[in-house]
Amino acid sequence: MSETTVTVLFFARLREELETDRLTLPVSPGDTVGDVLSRLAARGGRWAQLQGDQPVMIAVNQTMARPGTALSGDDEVAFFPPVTGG
Amino acid sequence: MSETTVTVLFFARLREELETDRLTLPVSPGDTVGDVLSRLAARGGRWAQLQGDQPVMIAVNQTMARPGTALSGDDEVAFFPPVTGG
Amino acid sequence: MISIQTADFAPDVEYQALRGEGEDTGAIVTFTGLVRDFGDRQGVTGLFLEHYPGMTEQAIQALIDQAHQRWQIQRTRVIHRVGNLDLGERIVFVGVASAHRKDAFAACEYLIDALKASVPLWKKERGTDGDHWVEQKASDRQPGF
Amino acid sequence: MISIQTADFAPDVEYQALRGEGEDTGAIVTFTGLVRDFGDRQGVTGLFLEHYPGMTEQAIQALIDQAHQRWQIQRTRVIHRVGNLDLGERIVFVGVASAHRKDAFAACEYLIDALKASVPLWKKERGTDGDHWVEQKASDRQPGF
Repeated sequence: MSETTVTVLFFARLREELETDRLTLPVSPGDTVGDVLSRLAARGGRWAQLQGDQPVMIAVNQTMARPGTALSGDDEVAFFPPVTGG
Repeated sequence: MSETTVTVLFFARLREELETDRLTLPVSPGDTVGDVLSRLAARGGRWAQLQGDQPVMIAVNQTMARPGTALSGDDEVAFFPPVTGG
Repeated sequence: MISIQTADFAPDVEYQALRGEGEDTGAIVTFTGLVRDFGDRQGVTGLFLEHYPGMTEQAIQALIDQAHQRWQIQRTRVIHRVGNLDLGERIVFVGVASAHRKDAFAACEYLIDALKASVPLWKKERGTDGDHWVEQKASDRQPGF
Repeated sequence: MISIQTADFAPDVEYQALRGEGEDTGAIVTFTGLVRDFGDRQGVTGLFLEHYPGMTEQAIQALIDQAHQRWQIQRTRVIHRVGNLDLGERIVFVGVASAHRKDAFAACEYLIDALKASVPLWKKERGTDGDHWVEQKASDRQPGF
């Protein structure tokens, strides 16, 4: 079975604090956005904030999503702070 | 005692239907806008509409007024239909 | 700034005036009213607008004073054209500058609503079936006026 | 029309586009947001704006679709600038054309409110005491987002 991956994007304060705007992560069938968040938060340091007190917004394939959203291969997952445009 | 007069102005539909945009009327001490309206309406014909079913707005010296408003010499009285600008 | 005029006006000139010189303006809301091809009736071909010189400007100034009391606003521009206007022409402009967008929206909508209810201006529709003076809509009336 | 761009825009060009070619437009309401010298803090000297290319445009289009369902509107223009902006510069433009002024006001205010609540755009204030990412205001939040 070939490896399945998702692309993970970070924006704004998260992008700066994690010093990362994009990474690729392997996912298994049944994995949710919450699983990805837990795995990244487990890296510790600044990454812990992905499961911290500050809200983290989630989009999957450019549509707003929740931690329970299931992932498929090649999905584009994005994490970002509450929006402040306008 | 010299004669006291007021200037009476008409606008829009009233101006057109009365074929008058301005006239000068004598007034006596104690006369109100309502007295002027009655006197003009008594001319009959199109003038009767000043006391007819359609609302007539009143301004005295360019401020909105009512039939009970008392008049003084040299006042500027205006009669016009409900406003429709904008 | 209040102007009752026969001439047209330019949105970019009004925008610049509302923007002002300082750097404390965060929001500019503008309303532009245009002559459209239906009103009280279908088949409108143009408008004639009449005003009460002097009182019209004073009545608009009173509305602007009230808006400054009710909302935190910095600058306003009200322009109303009079005379004959063709289809598609600009009739009226209300612009409000504020530090805050909610104040700018509220004051701009208040000014045009109150203008329609209480400022001495009258519209005659020219149309395919003749001319007639527009009747005030119940929705444009204000209590006590 | 939706545009996310670094370049500035011109109010008169946007006005002309909103006006359209027909003669059924009676009201144009526009909102322009500017960089002002205070925000979360005093002493703001400029902004940096970031967006999520693709999703930002989609999210704005979804709001415009909702506005068309809720109100009788004819044309909309939404422009949001990104990158570095100085004090006094235009950040955002929302314009709505309608036959009726109440629909134009309601849809314009809805679009800018919803944009602030739900479209992926982020503002960083550059200031005399350093840079910081702006926090979302409780008043800009929408239930369920």
